[in-house]
Amino acid sequence: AREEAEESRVIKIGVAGPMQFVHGQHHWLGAEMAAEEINAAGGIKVGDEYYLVELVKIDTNELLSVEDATNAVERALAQDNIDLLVGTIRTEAAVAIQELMMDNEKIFITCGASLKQMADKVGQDYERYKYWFRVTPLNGELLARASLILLQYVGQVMKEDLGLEAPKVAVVCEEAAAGDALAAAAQQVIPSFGMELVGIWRPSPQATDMTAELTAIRGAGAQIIYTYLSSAAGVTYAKQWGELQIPAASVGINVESQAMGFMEATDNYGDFECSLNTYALVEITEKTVDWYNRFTERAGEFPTYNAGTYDAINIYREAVERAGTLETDAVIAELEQTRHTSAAGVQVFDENHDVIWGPGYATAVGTQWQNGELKCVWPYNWEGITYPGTVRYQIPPWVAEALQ
Amino acid sequence: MTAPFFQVEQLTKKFGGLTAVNNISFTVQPDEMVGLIGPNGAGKSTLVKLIMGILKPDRGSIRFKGKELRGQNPWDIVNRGIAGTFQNTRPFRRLPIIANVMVSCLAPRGRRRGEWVKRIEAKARDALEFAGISDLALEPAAHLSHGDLKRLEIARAIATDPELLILDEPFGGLNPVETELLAKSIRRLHRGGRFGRLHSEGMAMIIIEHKLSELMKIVDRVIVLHFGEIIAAGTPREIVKNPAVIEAYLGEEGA
Amino acid sequence: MLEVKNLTVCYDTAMLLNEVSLKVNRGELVGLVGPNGAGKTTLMRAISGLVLWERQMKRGTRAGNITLTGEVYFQGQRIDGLPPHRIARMGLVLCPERRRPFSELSVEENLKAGAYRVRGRRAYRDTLELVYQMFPVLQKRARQVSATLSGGEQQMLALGRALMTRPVLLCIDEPSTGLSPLIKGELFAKIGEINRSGITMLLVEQDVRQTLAMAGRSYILSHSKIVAQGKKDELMADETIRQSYLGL
Amino acid sequence: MIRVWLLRLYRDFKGDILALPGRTLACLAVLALFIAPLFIRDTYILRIITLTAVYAVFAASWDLLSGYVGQLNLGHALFFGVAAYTSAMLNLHLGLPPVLTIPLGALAAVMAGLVVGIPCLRLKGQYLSLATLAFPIILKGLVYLFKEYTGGELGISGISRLAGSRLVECYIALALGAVLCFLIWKITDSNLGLIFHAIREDEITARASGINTTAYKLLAFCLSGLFAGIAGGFFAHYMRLAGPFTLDVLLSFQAIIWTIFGGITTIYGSVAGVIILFPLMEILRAFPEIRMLLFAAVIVIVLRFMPEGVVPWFLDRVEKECPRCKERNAFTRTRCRVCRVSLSEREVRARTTTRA
Amino acid sequence: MLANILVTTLVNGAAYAMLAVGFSLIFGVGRIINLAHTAYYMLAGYSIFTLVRVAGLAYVPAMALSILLVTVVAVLCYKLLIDPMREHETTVLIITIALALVFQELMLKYFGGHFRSVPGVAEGSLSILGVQVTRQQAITCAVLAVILAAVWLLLHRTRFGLAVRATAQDMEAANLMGMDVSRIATLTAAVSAALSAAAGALVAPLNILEPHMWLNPLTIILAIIVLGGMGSIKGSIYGAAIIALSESLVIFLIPQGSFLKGAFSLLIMIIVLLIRPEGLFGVALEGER
Ligand SMILES: Nc1ncnc2c1ncn2[C@@H]1O[C@H](COP(=O)(O)OP(=O)(O)OP(=O)(O)O)[C@@H](O)[C@H]1O
Ligand SMILES: Nc1ncnc2c1ncn2[C@@H]1O[C@H](COP(=O)(O)OP(=O)(O)OP(=O)(O)O)[C@@H](O)[C@H]1O
Ligand SMILES: [Mg+2]
Ligand SMILES: [Mg+2]
Repeated sequence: AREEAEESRVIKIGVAGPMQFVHGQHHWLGAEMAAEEINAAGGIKVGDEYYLVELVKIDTNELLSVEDATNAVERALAQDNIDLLVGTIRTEAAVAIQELMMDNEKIFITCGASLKQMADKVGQDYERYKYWFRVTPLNGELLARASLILLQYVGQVMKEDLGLEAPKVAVVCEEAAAGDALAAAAQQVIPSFGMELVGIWRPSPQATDMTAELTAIRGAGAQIIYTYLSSAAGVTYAKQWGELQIPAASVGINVESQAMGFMEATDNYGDFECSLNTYALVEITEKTVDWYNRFTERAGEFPTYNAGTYDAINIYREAVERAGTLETDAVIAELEQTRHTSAAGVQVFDENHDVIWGPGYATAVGTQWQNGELKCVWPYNWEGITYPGTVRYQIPPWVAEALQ
Repeated sequence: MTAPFFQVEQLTKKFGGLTAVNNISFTVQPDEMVGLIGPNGAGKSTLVKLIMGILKPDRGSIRFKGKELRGQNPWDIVNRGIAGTFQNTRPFRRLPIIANVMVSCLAPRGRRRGEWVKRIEAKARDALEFAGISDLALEPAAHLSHGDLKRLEIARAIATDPELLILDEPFGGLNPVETELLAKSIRRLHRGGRFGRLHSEGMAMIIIEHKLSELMKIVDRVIVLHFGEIIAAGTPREIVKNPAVIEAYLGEEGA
Repeated sequence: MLEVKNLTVCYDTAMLLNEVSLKVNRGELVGLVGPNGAGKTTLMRAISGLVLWERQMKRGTRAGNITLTGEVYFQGQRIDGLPPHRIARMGLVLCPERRRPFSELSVEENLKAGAYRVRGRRAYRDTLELVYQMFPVLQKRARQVSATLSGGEQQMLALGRALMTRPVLLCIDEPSTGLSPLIKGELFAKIGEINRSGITMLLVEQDVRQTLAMAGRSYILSHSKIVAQGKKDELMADETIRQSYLGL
Repeated sequence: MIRVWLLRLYRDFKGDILALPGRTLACLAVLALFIAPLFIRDTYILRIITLTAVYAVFAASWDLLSGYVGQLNLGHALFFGVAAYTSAMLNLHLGLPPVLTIPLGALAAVMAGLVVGIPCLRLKGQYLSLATLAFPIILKGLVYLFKEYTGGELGISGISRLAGSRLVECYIALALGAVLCFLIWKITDSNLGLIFHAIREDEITARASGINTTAYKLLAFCLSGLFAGIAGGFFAHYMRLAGPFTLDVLLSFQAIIWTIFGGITTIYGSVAGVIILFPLMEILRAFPEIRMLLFAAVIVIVLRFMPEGVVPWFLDRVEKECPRCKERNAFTRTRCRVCRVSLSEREVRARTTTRA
Repeated sequence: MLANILVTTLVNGAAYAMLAVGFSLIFGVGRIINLAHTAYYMLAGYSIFTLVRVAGLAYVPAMALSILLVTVVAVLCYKLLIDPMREHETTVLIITIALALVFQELMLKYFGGHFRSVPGVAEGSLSILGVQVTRQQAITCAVLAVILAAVWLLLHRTRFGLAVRATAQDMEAANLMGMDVSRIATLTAAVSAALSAAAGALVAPLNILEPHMWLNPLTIILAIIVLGGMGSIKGSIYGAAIIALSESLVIFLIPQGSFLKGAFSLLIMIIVLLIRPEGLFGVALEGER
């Protein structure tokens, strides 16, 4: 009987991701760090009982098969009886898993997929979709806004340093759901930034070669390339961009450039690539530097937005502790009240259960590879924010040379 | 004057620089059995393929019972009532022999007389019996010997219930005993002797063959092709004496 | 030169050859006749190693359930069990039934393929000349894709190709099918000539009269068995054989 | 009357099914599949059973087109995807219930069959296979292009469920799967099936036999599309999502893998392939790191020793073919159950001259 | 613009042709659809990566060693797995898919799902007709020309080539001519794999290394082969050029639709096939009986 009691005092958290890949590994490492910390502190306090956290690793294989991903999650639901699911990355799979979790009325905190429509559903059909939350990254629309501000900043630097009147911008935006928002926003906003749009390229996320696009961009006379690349194409792009010495600064979102192995993957040609990021080794909050270092040490990798599982689990812990019960509705009510300071900023959910962006909340950061080191370059005097440790954006030397 | 039963007019087929069939015209009557001979490469098989719609002629026309066949699909031609066997046998290798023949019976023409699906197998068996390979009915065609394949080809053709049957070297690969027997059956088929339940009327035939001794016994008329052109036509007796034919085709001893 | 002892070949449940024994001496021209489906082709394939090769290709399936027992000797060496290309290299060459040209290759390439084993350009040229002389049509069609040849032309090609290998013992399976009487007559004359030039031959033919006349000795195969053998006169002497197998 | 009928049924059952181990086993397996869900409350296992049934139809429809008609289709997911999208759109935008959307989706797949079939009529062999590979990829391009309608990368989600509970859905799938697979098998067993065989074996000969190969090939594309389409529509409603992944190259390859693993040109082989391989993939979740590796290795090794597929290999062990009448017999018999000929003796094949 | 399109077509076409020619060899001549072909390409990439980055070898010996290694692996696979199945065309298809998956998973297991880059022969870029291309691309073009010439000579000017083509037509007859068909087939498989590995050495440095990198080029080379006509080396070149051109056109003329380049080039393939069902340089034996 004692044993049973022991056993019942466990909260099972499913961590879903493509575990063979960096994404899934970050999901898992983030969750593992959180679980270890929580368990070391005695567990999650529900009422006056302590519950230990037990993680269930769900290898969704989602990059290859969506159906396989849903099977894996269903298995975790039915056979491992998970109470909470965190993770997922590929949009298609995330949507399918969202439906599945809602069918099962279990809480699902997304860390990885940025699709805005997932949150919109909460607004449209609260009763069905209320179990869903997102911690990282920002949703597509916010990412677009943030990255455009990053672009504006880089444009500013180019104008100042090189004396350009109206920098010409080419947009390279992956053909993916999140990319649509960016492409649309870029088209509207870029002229208002005092820049000139010279063309939009929408390569497939599966593209294995970008020389044609890059040659076309060079032909269009671009001086800045604004990117949204979330897949392997980002590596190809950056490598060929450097190797072909395209005379245009590259800025935007290039998810792969957030990884530590980016320099190696691009044969160092990816140097000076600049991308929006979730974490950086600057003091976003007082937790950031410490956590960033611990994660890096443990993973041998910089944390990416997928490591948000760490925050997700902690947010959940806080909500459960505040609620004093594991009863789902109560936990959701508390989750909605979340105000959690994490390594990425202050996490607050909006009415659609999506993470809020802005000064004082999670801001996202801009990072740039500068001579082989990943530096934080933004926010740089944005809305009065400059996180301690931030450096100025550097124009790639060959670009500066070509444009002078 | 009514249109001839089967008529080929000025048919020409070129392969690159080579004219395989050159301006050929002839007719066949419904009760006729015509032999088509000529040296190797004379264009006989090409002519058959043209008639059967497998190759498209460059020029000329083929008329069957007053209807133009040129440009028709092979299966339309078969369903009009012309069936042919080919020099190179190509059976449905993995299907049993009986199934090979049943396919012909399943063609719209094979079913013409309102026969039911159930009788198809019986019909196919009749055709096999005619060709003399009914004891192998259940063997896959891949197992057949060369001679038996030729027989299968004949069974396949007659199972479509044709009015004009074109046989391309039906005796190839048969020994003299078998040749004689098959020749007799073909003759019977032509005369309208009932074979099984399939036929009450005889059919017109065009036979291509190099085994002259047998051919000459059964045909009414012989057409001789050389370099794609008709060099002689007439009764078997006339033909074997024709010096042009002897020179091009028969050789001294063949005559 | 060639000796087949008690050769039995079974394909799954069917027995295609039943204890067949046969002998071909150096320089001989031996005929092999029999009704359709008797097993002549199978015998040729077994001698040239194709039956075992087929077994190897189809292993793991029911069609690959082939058994071959008995012994085959060629020039004193046991060859059953050897792969076909080794047998061919020893000089035992089969000119297969149904001609089997390399269909997408040109006539000339086909002949060149026949000379695969022949070393030296001279030897190749000479044999090619010989073949072209024998079948002038082939020279005319040298560049044509062999699948588009007429039936008779293909038959000539197959023979020519077999000759290109410079065989010691040439097995020919039904060479006269599809040939016009003129060419056929010439062909038999040539076969005799080739034989006299020192190439031993095993000839499977449907034209029984011709075969028996040409061959020194002949075998009659029926029902998977050798039912009779001997010189023309000996065979003709037996009334039952003459009527039921030879039809003469 | 009823008794006679029942007696007849029993006799047929005994003669045609119990006499052959393969058929007995198949019946048992189907029976087990139908009974099992009653005792299983685990939604995960129900899900696996459901998807197995759906994929069985999908694989069988591939076999119909590729195994029987020989039109080796490397892009079979096209039919699946077209039907999934159509069903999803009809359901979401017009609010039609699944009973209507699935047939309509299948109809769309039939149209897709025509669209693919017509250009493919002229192509042969490997050219055809590789051309068919292109179609789903092209369609995927269109899906991204018209994302207002197709939802682009996300697909169409939020469509209605098939039935209230997983168990009911499972039974619908099982019933549908059993009926459709049986139907496909019946088609291949009919005269139509014979014509399909003929077209595969030799198209030119089939034409010379008076078969309108064009029409029949198109028919095959449509039929195959129909069945794959039903599977696709069902799948969409079950997953409640139709996305570009329903057009994946790997999904097409799956159908091929299943079928060939089970035994091509048999229908029951493809069904067995799914029943073995799909759950196997789930069982292998126990080894997440090397799951795909094991899966691929199993296929390679099994096919290495059973090149014609698992089912034919198995049947060859437990059943013997009568050398004379070609009927199949249980391996235990010594005499053929139909013609009584001894099963162990070798038949001398050749015949005497006097025939015709 | 025109120069851009042409040069891009040229360099990308060369990379594609490089991948396609080996495939074409075993496909057209051995009648095997070897879907693991690009997996060999991947293996070569990883092998070079390991030898250079981990073992510290220089590029050229690493490349040679890798080609050798991959060829050995491929020949083993051929001998053990594909050769015994040759009678069963569809089974070969599946075995090759499964093989590709095995390689993919092995790479995934040992190298993880990280993206890496293969070092190339030469770094940096140069300008052709005012268009910047990487040195590696230029070298690929040059080597491709040499390889194509070599393969063509091998097939059409040597006894071995004749034997290879004859074997493709009729194995049984080839046997009777004294050709060792199984050795010839093995050698064909080896040459094909070596070409694929050579592509790994030349083309992989242009792209990046990851365990799924075999799938995408696969569809492209299939399209190229079909376009060009089975087994025709000349066809592979033209096919590659057409595919590369159609891709470049999409990217330069409708940049917004860059993602359609794959679909568009496949559409082109289908259109060409409708006009010439046997591909541009395939042999059509119409009405062969
Ligand atoms: N597709 C083709 N391309 C080029 N030449 C061809 C083609 N088809 C046939 N030929 C040539 O046309 C000529 C006529 O061939 P055909 O098959 O009609 O001859 P045939 O009279 O049937 O001869 P045989 O009695 O030897 O069978 C031959 O010389 C052949 O080589
Ligand atoms: N793979 C096989 N399985 C079973 N039976 C076969 C197989 N191959 C051939 N047979 C049978 O074996 C017998 C011998 O065939 P074979 O080809 O040797 O005859 P043949 O004497 O050459 O006849 P033909 O004169 O017609 O060429 C035939 O009856 C044939 O049906
Ligand atoms: Mg002819
Ligand atoms: Mg024979």
